[in-house]
Amino acid sequence: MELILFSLFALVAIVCAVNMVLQSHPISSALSLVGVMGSLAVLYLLLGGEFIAMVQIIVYAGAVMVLFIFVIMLLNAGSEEVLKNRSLIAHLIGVPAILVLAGILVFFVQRGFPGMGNVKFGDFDGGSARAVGMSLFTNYLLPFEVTSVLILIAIVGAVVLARKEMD
Amino acid sequence: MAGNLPANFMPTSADMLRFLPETILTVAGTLMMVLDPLFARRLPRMFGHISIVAFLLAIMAAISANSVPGLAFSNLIGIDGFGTFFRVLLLVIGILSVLASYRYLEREKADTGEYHALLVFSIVGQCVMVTANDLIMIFIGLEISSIATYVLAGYLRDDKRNNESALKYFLLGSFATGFFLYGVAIAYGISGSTKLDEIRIALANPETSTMMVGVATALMFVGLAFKVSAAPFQMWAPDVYQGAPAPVSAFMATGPKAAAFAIFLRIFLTAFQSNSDSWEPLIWICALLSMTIGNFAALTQTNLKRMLAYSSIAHAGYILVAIAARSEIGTAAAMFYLAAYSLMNIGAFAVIIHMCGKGETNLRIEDLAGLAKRQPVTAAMLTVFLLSLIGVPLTGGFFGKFYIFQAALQSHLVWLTVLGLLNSAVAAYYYLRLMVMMYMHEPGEVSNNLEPLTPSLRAALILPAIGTFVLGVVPGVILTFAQSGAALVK
Amino acid sequence: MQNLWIIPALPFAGFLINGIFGRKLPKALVSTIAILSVVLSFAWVLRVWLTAGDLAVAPLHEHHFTWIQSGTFNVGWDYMADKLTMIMLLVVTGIGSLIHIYATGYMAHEEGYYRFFAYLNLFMFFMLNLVLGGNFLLLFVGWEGVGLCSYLLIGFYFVKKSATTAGNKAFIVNRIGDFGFSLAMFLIVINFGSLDFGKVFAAAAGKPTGVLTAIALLLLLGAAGKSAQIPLYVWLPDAMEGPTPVSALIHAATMVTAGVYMCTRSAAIFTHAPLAMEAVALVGLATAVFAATIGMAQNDIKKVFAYSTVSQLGYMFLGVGVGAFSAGVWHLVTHAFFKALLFLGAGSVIHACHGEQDMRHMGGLKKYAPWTCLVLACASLAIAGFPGTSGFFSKDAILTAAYEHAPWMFWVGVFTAGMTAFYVWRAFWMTFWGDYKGHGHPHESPWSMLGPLVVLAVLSLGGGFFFNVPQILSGMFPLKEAGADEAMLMGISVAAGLAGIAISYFMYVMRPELPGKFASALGGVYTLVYNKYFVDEAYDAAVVSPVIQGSESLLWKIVDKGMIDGLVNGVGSQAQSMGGVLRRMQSGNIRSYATWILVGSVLLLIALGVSGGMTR
Amino acid sequence: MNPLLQTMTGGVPTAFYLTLSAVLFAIGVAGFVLRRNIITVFMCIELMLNAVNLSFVTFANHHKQVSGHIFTFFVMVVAAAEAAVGLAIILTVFKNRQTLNIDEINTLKN
Amino acid sequence: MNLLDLVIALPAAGFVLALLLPRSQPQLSRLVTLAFSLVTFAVSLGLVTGFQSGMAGQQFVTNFIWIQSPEIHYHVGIDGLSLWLIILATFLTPIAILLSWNYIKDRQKEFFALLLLLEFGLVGVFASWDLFLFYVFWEVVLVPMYLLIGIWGHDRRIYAAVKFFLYTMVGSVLMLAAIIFLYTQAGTFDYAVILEQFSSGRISLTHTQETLLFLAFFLAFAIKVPLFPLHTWLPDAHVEAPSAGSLMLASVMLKMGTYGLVRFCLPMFPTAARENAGWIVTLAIIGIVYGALVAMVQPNMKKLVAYSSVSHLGFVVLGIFSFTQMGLDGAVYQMLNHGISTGALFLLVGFLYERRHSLEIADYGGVATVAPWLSILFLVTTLASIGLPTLNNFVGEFLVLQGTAQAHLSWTVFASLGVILSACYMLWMYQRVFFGETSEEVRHHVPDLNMREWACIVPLVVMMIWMGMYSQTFLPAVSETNAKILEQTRANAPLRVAAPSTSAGGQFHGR
Repeated sequence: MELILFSLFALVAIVCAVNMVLQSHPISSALSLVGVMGSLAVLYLLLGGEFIAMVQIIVYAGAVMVLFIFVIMLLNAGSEEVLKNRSLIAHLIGVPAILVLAGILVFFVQRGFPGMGNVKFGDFDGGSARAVGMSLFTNYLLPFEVTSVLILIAIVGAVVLARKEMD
Repeated sequence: MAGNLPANFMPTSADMLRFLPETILTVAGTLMMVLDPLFARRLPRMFGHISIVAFLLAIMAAISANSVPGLAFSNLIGIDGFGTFFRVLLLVIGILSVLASYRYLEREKADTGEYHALLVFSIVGQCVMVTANDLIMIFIGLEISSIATYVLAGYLRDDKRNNESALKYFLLGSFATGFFLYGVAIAYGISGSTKLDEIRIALANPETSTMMVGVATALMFVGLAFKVSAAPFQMWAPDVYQGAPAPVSAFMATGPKAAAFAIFLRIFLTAFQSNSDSWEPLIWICALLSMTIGNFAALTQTNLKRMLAYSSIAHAGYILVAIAARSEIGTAAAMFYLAAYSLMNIGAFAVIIHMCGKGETNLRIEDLAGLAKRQPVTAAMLTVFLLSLIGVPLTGGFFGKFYIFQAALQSHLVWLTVLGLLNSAVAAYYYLRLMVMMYMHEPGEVSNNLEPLTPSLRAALILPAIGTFVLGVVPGVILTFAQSGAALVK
Repeated sequence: MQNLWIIPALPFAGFLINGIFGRKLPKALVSTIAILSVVLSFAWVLRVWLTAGDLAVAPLHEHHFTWIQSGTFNVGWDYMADKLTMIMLLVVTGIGSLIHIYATGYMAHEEGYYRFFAYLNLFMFFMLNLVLGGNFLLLFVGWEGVGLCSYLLIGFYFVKKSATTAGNKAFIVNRIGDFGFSLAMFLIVINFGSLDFGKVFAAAAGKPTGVLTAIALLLLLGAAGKSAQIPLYVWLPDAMEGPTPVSALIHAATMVTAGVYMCTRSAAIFTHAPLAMEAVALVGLATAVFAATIGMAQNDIKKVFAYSTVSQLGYMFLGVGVGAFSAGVWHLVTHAFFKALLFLGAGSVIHACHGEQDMRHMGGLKKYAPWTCLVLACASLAIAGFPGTSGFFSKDAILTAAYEHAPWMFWVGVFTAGMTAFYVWRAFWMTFWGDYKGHGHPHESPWSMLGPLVVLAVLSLGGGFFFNVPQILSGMFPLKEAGADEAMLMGISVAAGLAGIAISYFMYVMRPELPGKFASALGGVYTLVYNKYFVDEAYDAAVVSPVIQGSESLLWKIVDKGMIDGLVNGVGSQAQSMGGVLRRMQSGNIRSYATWILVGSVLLLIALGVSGGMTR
Repeated sequence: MNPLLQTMTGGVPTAFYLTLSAVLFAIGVAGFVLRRNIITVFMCIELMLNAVNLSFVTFANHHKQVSGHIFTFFVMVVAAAEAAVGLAIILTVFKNRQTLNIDEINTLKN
Repeated sequence: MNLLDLVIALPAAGFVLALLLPRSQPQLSRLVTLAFSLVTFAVSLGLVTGFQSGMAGQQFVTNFIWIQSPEIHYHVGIDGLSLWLIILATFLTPIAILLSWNYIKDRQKEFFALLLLLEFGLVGVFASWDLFLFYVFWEVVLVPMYLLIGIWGHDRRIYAAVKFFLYTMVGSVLMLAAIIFLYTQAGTFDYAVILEQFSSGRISLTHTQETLLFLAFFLAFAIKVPLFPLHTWLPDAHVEAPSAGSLMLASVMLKMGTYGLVRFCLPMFPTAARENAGWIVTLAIIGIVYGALVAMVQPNMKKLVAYSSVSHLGFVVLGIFSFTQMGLDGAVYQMLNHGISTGALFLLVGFLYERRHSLEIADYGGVATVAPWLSILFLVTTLASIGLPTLNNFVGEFLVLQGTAQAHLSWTVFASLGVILSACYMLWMYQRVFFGETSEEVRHHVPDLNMREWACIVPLVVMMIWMGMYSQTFLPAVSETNAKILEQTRANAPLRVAAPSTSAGGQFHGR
């Protein structure tokens, strides 16, 4: 049952991901990325990360991707067929390198953790909103506060860069 | 432990003290944001002053915090000599960058409020990095510093070079961060913790698969090597430094780099010490590559900023030599060298800021021609920095190099030492080209109609120069501190 | 204490005064200072000679200060004087004074009068050092010093390129000789641990012959340089570029005989190195013949006497070589008399003919310059070995010794004697007989010049009687009792001399057209001799130009500029080009940068992951 | 041991999750290197981050710890912040060059 | 703060002071620097009077810790070897300043200040007894000379300056590596201590290590000397440098190399030194002959003198590596001689250049007619440099050759050729410059010496005669030190060989 769910959404995720890379138009890429995120959210659930799953949907698939799509619209970025490729290296060396990367990463993660048990749904509830919130406001108070600086910078930065030229 | 509250989550006053410098800076930054709409027109220089004051306060805070070393905020950060050393260094860098920025911002008519706020914030991030004891803190600090720097790099938003530099830095930076993060994930997977000390213990445990340790090391190495612009991950640096506003380049070449090296040292000498035998050769290679590529590429440069970018790559190589030594003295050497390097680098950039003119039009080496005749002081200062970069005795650069290679030799890295020293001989050539230009050519029109040194820039020149000499003549002052700090990295 | 140091000190003082203030001083004062300094030192020599008791038993020694001291080795500034020294001193100071006097007249109208006398005094100083030196190094000081002065005086007319070139030639050729000399000194120090004459000669007997031979041969090289022996004689003829008094003093009477003096001084070494002795004799003999033949074909009066000097020096070496040191020294002395006279006479002749030196443009001078003619006759008789003249005794002594050593040497010597007589008298006839072929009106020289000539004439005639060197030196070199056939040998040599005179008279007075005929008849041989066997040209082609060419084109242009600098700059350009390669990698394209990062990380992953996998 | 055998006992082998994350990461990298539209490239970065998040959550599950989730949470925050700034940068670039082709942003070079 | 420290400090103080002077009146800077250099010289004479002959160790020692860890001492002191070299430096600096009195037109204050900085470095090099300190001064010397050549030099000055800098740099970085390596072995930079450890066998190096260290030091010194074939920077540097620069460069800086050889290479690495003596001496001899031959065909006076320096310093190296008392004494004495006579040559060439603005021999001729005193002094100098007895060089050359002869007669035979050749090129140049017809330009542009120039040249000529006639003033101190050094070369050698490579040697393996 779990395996089926996993395989299903894993498949979806991979397909969307590949699609996102292959799609020529940014909008479709963005949509497929949303797909990836969605399926990942499900997997998070399977892994017992309810809170994360929610955040994934709301923040990521929701806010962030909307922002992306908004920008794409704003710049009405067309499909990139017209764009000509200027980097041979990326293709000559890049492609094989990527394949090797994928290969060794998969190899490593499979070989690297011998005897890691199975993921059984429900035998880990540490990902509940309560648990997460609890540790966020106790042990991880500092990073939580510090992120506010991060956000602030992000705002300032966006404003500085994107606002219309004054005077 | 999900659910029931841990006993020690309430921040104690000690915790607060240990985090005081960052707090001060954050407050100052926020204050500036508040004041910006009010005073941006009337008192553009005010923000610079505020940040300098903030930095000075932060320095005091950092020093006083060092009097009560220890972990804080449930072991997420730890105050030790090492961290304090870098904190103070970063704050000094901050002050110098601000000094170097005044005139530039005026010239470019850029708004000062956000600029200084971002500068302050990015230093907050770096301070977090250097004091962090937990990969989460490191990651967040890294991102704060990086994002702020991305924005600063593209600060003059109508300048094509700025945009491009920002974009390149941003994309490649995030790309590298991705690798770093994956490495963190795997480290977490192996050890079940993100705390450096716990990771260290877990990795030392013979059960753990050294293969995955290797993978984690490799991935994090990629991220860090990118941040310190070490070969083969150095390619972004020249473009970004060239494109960014000169003061920002000065800052980028020193602040984030120093912080990145700090965590580099921390992570590799604490968390990943168990497999140091396997990564030491890689550092060896990267060090050699960085020195060689940096120096040889710099030989043919005509653009001052670009040349300094390459030289900073080479200097990263020297520091990697110290890391490859994997000893306390090596760490101390790296710390000392970073201090010396930051001073002379900011100084050199300050000269560029002074002479580059509006829109950074005069960046060719030829534009230095005859500077010594028109503005002897400026030329003399630049000479000091160049000699220090070459590594001529009685300058900080020399003693730093000397100390690094001494560490290397004590770890029996004979050939790395010899090659490194030969490299520094090569480097002498392109630094000399600048001196040749300043002293041995007749003034060109650039140096002829050069504006006089503004007080702020004068300070930004003289302070590093003094520092360079102090580090060269009486290195003891910093050295002892660096050594004590190095002892604490565990 | 005899204060020997005063002897060289006086001329040195003269040198300083004239050298520094001379330009301001009036000529009269300059010359008085110069002459006085030399005459006084001559006087001092006499005083020493008279008061010093028996030098053969107790030579004088004076240590003034330590000059060089390194480890156990040290060299003092020591003067020593035994009989040999005294003879040399007398000759040097005596003839020196005469020539100084003569020069006042001869140089009266020259530029740089003061300079001339300063140099002359300096020369005296060094020459006296050479003679007085109590060790090889001090001798070497004088040795090089006189070389310097001869360089300066040959190039006295420094506007003339030929003069300065001749000066350089003299100095450099001498340097080649000194090369040998210094090597000899090194060997001496290695083997004797000292350079003091006393120590060295005392220990000489005990040393292996091989070492002594090597030392002696090297010394011979040095002597050959200084005393113009084959193969290093080439500088002396050119040295005639200098003013005539210089030729007389330096290149006839004193300096060139230094070689002989040095060999005699080192007799102790030579006598234990028979091979070297043989070499000395052969070199001497060869030079004697060789130079004499050249002398017969020269037309420049000074050149004639120059070659005759070379040849006569060969005689002295012959004497030394065959073991008759005292005879050699004797000839040195007498030769000093008559050759100085010959040169000074020649000078007076040249003076008479307004600087003309080519004998073909002279002739018939005996009625214009009778005194000159007379004194030159005396000199020519002496050099021809006319019985009773000084030259007769000394030459005879040498020849006898040569005969005892090896008869064939005697015969060659005699033949040379004949040639000598011939060319000297040839010169005499060509100058004074016949009628004047030069320009202007020849005139007799002033008495300041003639005075010394007369004195020298007396000496060269009678010098042999009251200057019996072998007697004086008997303490050092015991006399051999006269051999049975000495009278016969004497006769032969005299005959040869007379024959030479006769032939020359026949050819140049009775049948003046003969010489031309001979020349054309001999043809090739004549041109060969006339051109001094093309030795200079040969040296030039074989040594000088190759060295200069080689240094210029090969060493400097190719090795230095091409190879070494080329290499250095090559390295530089290589570095630059490597930088260029790196530039091209820096394409500015984000994706290629990303690719490099990717590649790097893949490599790292493999390296670390796999190496990790290996370990566990 | 054999994953299939694990499935018999129920649940999904952790290795599967990790593999998935590895694959997604690789795809993200591939996109970054191969795509030429800046925005797409940026999205690839987001994909990489997501892949990493998956690993974190998986490990959290494996270690039965919350810290993995915390980390993921912060990664998301950072990603959001980066998105804001990144897109702003992209905007300025587009304003100045009217292009989104990453290959045409190469004026800075030797 | 003893006299020696004063001698080191004064030039530095002068340097700073001169820089602070107002740019407006350069004459002032001239006077100040001259005053400082003269005072320095006067003080340095105090070293001579205070120097106790008979004790070979260092004197006027100051030794305190400069940097705690790594422990670096400010340890200065002099012995017979350094004493005279220091005097040479302090003696020539005022002359160099006087020489440039009117010659330097622009940026005078910097020029004269740099001369003082140079003096500071030079004195320091000769006084240092701490390897680190030595290296510091060694590099400090580099900068002012680089600037002197590069700023006030002639047409190809930049090429020459950079070449000079890089050549020296390459050598010295390797030396730095060696110094640091020694530190890792000895745990100190204090030379005295290191030597002590060597002789007591507490440091023991493997054969390879010793050889490599020796070569590292040797290369640095050989480049400075310069030893054939590392000499090509010298002609360029000399030709392009201003006269004062050439003067200091030839007279004092080149001695840094030979000094280093005697001071460091021999005592520390005797075995390696003796083993490598063969090819080093060969190079030295090649240098002697080669330098002389190339000098012979130079059309440019300074180049000629430069190549002659290559030849002369060949003698010095030869003497050093003869490992004999006489050879060593001669070598050291020859350093001083070369300093005086070649210095004088550059001085006089400088005079000529100031008059005729040309260094080409061909542009001269007949100078003797118009400037008799100049030509006489030039002659004396020429004679000194070709080793005429009673002038200084003779004593040195004689001792060197004598010493070498005691080691290997064959070496002497070849080296002595240099003596012949030196006469050739010097006299030939003298003839072409001073003799012959006087051209119009020369007649008009070449007056005789003026008072300032007299003041410059006379001291040097006096020294030539003094050192030639009475070497006892200088040699005893030198000999004592050399005897000690030779002693060390003998003492250390066997110990090293004896040291059990398993126990002690084993733990010092670098990779």
